[in-house]
Amino acid sequence: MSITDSPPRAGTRTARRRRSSDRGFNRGFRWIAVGAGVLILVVLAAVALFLLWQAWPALTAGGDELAAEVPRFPADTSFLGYVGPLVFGTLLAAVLALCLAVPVAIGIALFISHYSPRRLSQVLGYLVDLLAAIPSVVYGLWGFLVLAPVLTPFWLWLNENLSWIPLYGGQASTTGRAMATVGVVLAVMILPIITAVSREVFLQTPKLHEEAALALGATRWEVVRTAVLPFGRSGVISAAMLGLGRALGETMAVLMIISPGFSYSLDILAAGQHQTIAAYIAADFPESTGLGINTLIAAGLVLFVITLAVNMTARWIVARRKEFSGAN
Amino acid sequence: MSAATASTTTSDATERTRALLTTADSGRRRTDRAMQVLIWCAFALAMVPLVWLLWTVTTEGIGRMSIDFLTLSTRNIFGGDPGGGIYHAIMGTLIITGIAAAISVPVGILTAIYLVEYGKGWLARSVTFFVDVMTGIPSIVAGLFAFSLFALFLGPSAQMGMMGAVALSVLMIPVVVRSCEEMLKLVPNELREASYALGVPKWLTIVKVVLRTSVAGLTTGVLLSVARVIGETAPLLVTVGVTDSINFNPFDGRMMTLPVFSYRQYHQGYAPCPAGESASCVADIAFQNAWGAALVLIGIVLLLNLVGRLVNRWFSPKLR
Amino acid sequence: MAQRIEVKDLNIYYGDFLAVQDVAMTIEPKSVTALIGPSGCGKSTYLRTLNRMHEVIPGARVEGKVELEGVDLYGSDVDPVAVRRNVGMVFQRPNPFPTMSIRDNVLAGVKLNNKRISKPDADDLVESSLRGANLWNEVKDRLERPGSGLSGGQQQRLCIARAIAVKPQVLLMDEPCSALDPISTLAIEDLIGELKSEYTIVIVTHNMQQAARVSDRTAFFNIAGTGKPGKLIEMDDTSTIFSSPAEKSTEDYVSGRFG
Amino acid sequence: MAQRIEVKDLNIYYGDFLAVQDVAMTIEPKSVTALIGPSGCGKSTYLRTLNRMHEVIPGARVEGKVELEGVDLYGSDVDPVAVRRNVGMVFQRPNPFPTMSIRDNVLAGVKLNNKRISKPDADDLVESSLRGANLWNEVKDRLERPGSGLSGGQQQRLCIARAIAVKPQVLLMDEPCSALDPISTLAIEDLIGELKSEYTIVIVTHNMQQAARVSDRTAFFNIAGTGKPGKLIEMDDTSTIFSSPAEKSTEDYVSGRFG
Amino acid sequence: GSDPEPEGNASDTDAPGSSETNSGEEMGSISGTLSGGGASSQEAAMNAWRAGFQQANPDATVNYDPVGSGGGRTGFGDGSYAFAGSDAALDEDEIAAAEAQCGEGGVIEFPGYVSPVAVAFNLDGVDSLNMSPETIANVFLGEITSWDDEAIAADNPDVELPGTTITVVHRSDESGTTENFEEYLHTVAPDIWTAEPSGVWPVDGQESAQGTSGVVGAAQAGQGTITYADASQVGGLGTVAVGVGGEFVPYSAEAAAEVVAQSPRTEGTSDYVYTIELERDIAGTYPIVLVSYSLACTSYPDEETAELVKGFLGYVVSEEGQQASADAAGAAPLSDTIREAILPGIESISAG
Ligand SMILES: Nc1ncnc2c1ncn2[C@@H]1O[C@H](COP(=O)(O)OP(=O)(O)OP(=O)(O)O)[C@@H](O)[C@H]1O
Ligand SMILES: Nc1ncnc2c1ncn2[C@@H]1O[C@H](COP(=O)(O)OP(=O)(O)OP(=O)(O)O)[C@@H](O)[C@H]1O
Ligand SMILES: [Mg+2]
Ligand SMILES: [Mg+2]
Repeated sequence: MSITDSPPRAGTRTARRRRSSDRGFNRGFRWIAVGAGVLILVVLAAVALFLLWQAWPALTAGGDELAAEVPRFPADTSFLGYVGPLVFGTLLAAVLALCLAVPVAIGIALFISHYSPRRLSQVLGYLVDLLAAIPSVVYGLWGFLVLAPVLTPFWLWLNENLSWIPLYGGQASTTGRAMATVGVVLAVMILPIITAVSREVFLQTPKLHEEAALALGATRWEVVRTAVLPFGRSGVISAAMLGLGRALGETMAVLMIISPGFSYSLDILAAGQHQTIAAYIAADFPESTGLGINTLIAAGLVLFVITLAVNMTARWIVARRKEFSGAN
Repeated sequence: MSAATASTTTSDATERTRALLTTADSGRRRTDRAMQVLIWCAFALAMVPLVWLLWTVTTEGIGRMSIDFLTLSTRNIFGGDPGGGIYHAIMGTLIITGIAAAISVPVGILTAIYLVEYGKGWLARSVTFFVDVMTGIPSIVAGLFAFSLFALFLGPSAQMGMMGAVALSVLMIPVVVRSCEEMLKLVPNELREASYALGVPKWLTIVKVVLRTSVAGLTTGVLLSVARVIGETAPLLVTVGVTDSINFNPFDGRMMTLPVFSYRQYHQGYAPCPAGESASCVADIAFQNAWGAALVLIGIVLLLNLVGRLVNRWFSPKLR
Repeated sequence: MAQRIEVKDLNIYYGDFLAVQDVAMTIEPKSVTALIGPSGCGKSTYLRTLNRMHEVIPGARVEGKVELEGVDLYGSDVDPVAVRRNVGMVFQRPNPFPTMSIRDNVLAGVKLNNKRISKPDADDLVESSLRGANLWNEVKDRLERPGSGLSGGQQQRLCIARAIAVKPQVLLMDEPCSALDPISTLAIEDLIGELKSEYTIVIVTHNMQQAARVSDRTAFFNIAGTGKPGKLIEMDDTSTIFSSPAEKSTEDYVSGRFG
Repeated sequence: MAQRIEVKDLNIYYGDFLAVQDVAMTIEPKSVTALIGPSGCGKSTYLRTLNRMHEVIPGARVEGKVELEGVDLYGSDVDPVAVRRNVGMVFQRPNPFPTMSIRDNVLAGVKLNNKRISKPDADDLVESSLRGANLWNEVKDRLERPGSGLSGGQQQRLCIARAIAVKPQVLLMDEPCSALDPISTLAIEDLIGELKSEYTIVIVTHNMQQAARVSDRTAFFNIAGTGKPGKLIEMDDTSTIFSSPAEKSTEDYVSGRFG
Repeated sequence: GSDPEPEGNASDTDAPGSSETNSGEEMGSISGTLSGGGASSQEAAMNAWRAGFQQANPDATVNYDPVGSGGGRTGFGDGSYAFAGSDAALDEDEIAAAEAQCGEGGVIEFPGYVSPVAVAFNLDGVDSLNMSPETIANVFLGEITSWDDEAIAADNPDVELPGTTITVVHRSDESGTTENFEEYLHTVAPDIWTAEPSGVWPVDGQESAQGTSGVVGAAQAGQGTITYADASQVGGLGTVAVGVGGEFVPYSAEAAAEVVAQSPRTEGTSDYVYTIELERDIAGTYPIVLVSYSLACTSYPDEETAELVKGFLGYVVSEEGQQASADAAGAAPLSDTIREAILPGIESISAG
């Protein structure tokens, strides 16, 4: 036989023998894997450097110079005063989308993991995953041509009857091309990501904990509340962060739907109030030259920093209650 | 075995027990029901946009479907001419996404392997963290980055499929890493230990046991990531440009992709038809083309998912 | 609080698979009943039918009757949620809720029924339950720490405290000591000895010595082979089972000749 | 093929936690050595140091010597992969590779190592290993079926066949029967009896009866409490351990007074 | 590398609507790939030109990236585009940069694409309105907020105007169309429209949308909306007849061509740079036009590119090419006078 066919005492020698080629492969494979990880860091560093390098002229130029060279740059302000409304708009869009999507996504995830009949749930999970595969241009087209007109009467109604709520104030758009519509479309876009991750997390809830709750006399919803949701908490937060990342960076759909403006207004039904950084870059990049491009990329850098901050916050939130996490 | 129910059991005790066991707390029952309904509603609610969107795309796009539409390019097609097709865009999408996948999938899976099988300490922590950060890079920034990167070496006039693929890779890698990491974590440690105990080195264990066992999950992850980038528009406009001719070479010249095609067609808007609507001049042909391309794109993604399902079935652990 | 359980003609299925066949037994109040038998003979399965936890598993179902003080638990008007509140359960692996503090773990079951329990009441309940589970002295200074920070034995006693906090009539335990070290095991066995003055206790164990030490009556289950249903071979006073059982297989099993 | 193992001054750590302290023992070739002791005393941990599986766990390390026929397994020039090929292991829960057929499972040690083996050689190896594991007759007609379709006992024997197919010198088994029904358990115990004519076998078991039935020598481990290290209390011929052990704690344990 | 393949599209050539090209035999010999980019306003016309040119020269491929005028000028300046389209004429700095790139021969610049910009609105039952320049400025400023405002009613005695609120929809992206429209308003109503034209809409808080299709779509979606857009794109929207020289002129390609023909050439530019100063008040002409320029060099490093640019731009300004863009994009054809003035520049393109 071709395997270790060794006389009695030779086995020890086998144990001793260094199989250098094996070890070489082992180490080689390890370094390839490490290399892939490092490559990611390098790429990210390169992206960050690229942003910084391209943004530098805009960051160092004075407000007057920028106002003279960059068409949309308002007079008498600094770079921060200029990106402020954009940051506000970006966050507003992302928060709106998140507020709409997270509860629904948790609902769907629970539905698939704990409520729907087993057979059905796979098919349903697949269907929701499909939403993730629809290109953002299509979302843009649909949001602009189909959804906005349908939502308009509803927005007008909200504006008319609930305008005392800060969000619904202002002069509602008659074409539906307002932040509220963007929020809805973004919510639909990030729904599948959040759902997919949450679903997996909920499915991982240890049977032990669910049964513990059941044995205490909990109804199905109470099982979900006492065992499933707390266990999935950090997973749902990461899922939401993934969704948030997508919402923050979404370009085409926002670009095609929103009617932009640069203000700190909360009136999400009004036109011409908000703009997100990503859409802004895409909108103005074609006509920009020189310092204008630098300014746009500086805005991109700000978005990058926001993403970084959001992720750090999420990690912090998860870590803060680490000792109560389901991983123990 | 014990005797039958002792006659000492008073019917009183029975009644008390019955009362205990049959009085459902109506408030809690109601909450339970309400939550059930709510969760069903959440699901139904999510189905609305999905079905609506698919319906819109299908009804608007189905009219353009024909052999010509799928096998011709729009070269020399202009105005309200209803001829031509999207073959060039289909090929561009397949080639560019294919290259992006060829770059991202190995890097992503290797990184996931690193994180799950080797990773510890600050390097692993920072890779995890920055992968999260990467998921938030706006696609246009990825495009600009790839453009500048190539411009450093090839000058600013370079536009080619490869650049677009690099831009898409920047967007795709984090998705691959994230999903594959989860999938690899699901492989039971038992199997790794079983393999080690047979005297199999770690790398072979990873390749032949861990990867092999999680193939199904990995396919899902890869498909998710492909779906994430196949619909990108903004970075491709910057890096790959547009063309209406067929180009199979990702290292030279522009290429068209379906999302870009769709976007550009939408942008062209109505065509003036001087002699009124006729067979050779359709005023809203550009919109029809845009929806048609979107439908084909969704079809491609569906097809990929279907293939993925088959791969899953083929490779998934067999239980009987 | 303890109550008698009467099981009649019970067949237990997983889908089409008959896991346990034709069990009939009476479980006396204020006593400890031990279920022993080789692995796979259906002890856990049977135990879980006593508080309708069995039906939680998809496809699982039972035929026959389980009567608590004459009320059939599987009667159509009986609410499984109420059954589980009255028949508590402790599992093989300690399973405190990892996201809750020790205090909240104890109160978990109570809060389901009575959300508005006053703070002093809650404090009293936490103390009495933890005392009942012999854990009070060890944790009284760290009630707000996560329950998962305790040792295995402490976690298991926390689970017992959680179970008795809802004041059940019956307490089911499925190999409660199998994951514990000997010191914790002794602590739990002592606890069982104390609890039986108030509760009807049913305990599954693999450990013959444990069965001999803690139980008043013992039921021996056996199985003819994989795929065959488990059966109740005999049930008697513990001393009888361990000294002079009626069946040959029981004798073989308790004397360690197989299993 | 059997070989002697000599363990000297072995301390086993998980990170900073000393799990097993100061073990010294000699394991004789062509015999069955049983490790018994309460849960958590470090039996599995110790067993896994005998084929360097311990170090697979992040942060885990050992101090001391484990000598296989005089060669220290932890010597700097020794390749852990080669050690594991010479010291096979069978786990508590049967773990055949779910993606492989029965035949491929048996050949896993060969195939996963990218070794080339001719078809007739492979067929021979599969047959001899499965015969060795007492499984050949049951599966010879369905070698291409997935291994996970077998019953628990069959799966465990498949794992044993897989382990002996790489022709190790020593076979370690960590509670190989604890997940099995009594009939499968008997089959595996018979198998162990046969295998000992060719291999050095070390088996961890919770089941005193099993230890008494299958082993030639028995080592008793104990632990003073959670967080304390486990220790080897005594080791002797099985009959001595079960009839007249030197230590009081051993006697208490084997007679079922605790654990 | 290989060029984009012209084959595989043989059947396209006889697709209906594109088969009437029959350029001279001498043109059929041009081959190679030519890449340009710039103003997206030219995209539809460019498609027609490229198609016409490629049909005449089956071995040639022309690409045009609709990246926007800014991108086009930048690309032309740094040499990524052999030719470019721009909605605004090059300023002095850009001329200098382009000249440095092109070499001694200098730059060619001419208005290859002229298109009327319609003021379009969506008002049930109304498909044409008259508006004076001042009214237009006030409407777009948001000063006039209702469709039955006196200022509108005064010019439209025969039309029944509803009291719908006016919703202005402007371009959200920076664009040549916007700049042109602003320029028009600033010229004809300087007291009302005081903002300097810049390509960026100066009024805050109004509805807007991206691109021409965007504004048209948005205008169609709402009631009482008004916008400005390339006239060929306004679809079913109503349009405004603009007050000029005391009369109201509806948009038409001819009226737009007229204003270009009658406006003077900018003075002081080099020979091959033909830019115009639009006169916005010539009676009988349609004053709101988008003049989009084509940019090229007089000399290129290699023969092939030179031949391609020369051939392609020659086709663009030819009568046939202008007719093609008129058909496909509703463009106003160049007058013969202007063509005469431009052709020498194109003829002079050479390699070296
Ligand atoms: N969820 C399940 N689905 C299907 N069959 C099951 C399930 N759980 C247990 N079984 C089967 O039911 C039978 C009895 O299992 P059970 O767990 O009750 O045995 P047990 O006596 O508790 O064994 P152990 O001592 O190992 O805990 C076994 O044949 C087992 O395979
Ligand atoms: N991966 C690990 N990391 C840290 N500590 C561990 C790990 N595995 C086991 N331990 C600890 O080491 C000690 C010995 O554990 P081990 O599993 O060896 O006990 P055992 O005797 O095999 O118990 P059992 O009979 O339950 O299998 C225990 O205190 C355990 O908590
Ligand atoms: Mg059990
Ligand atoms: Mg163990």
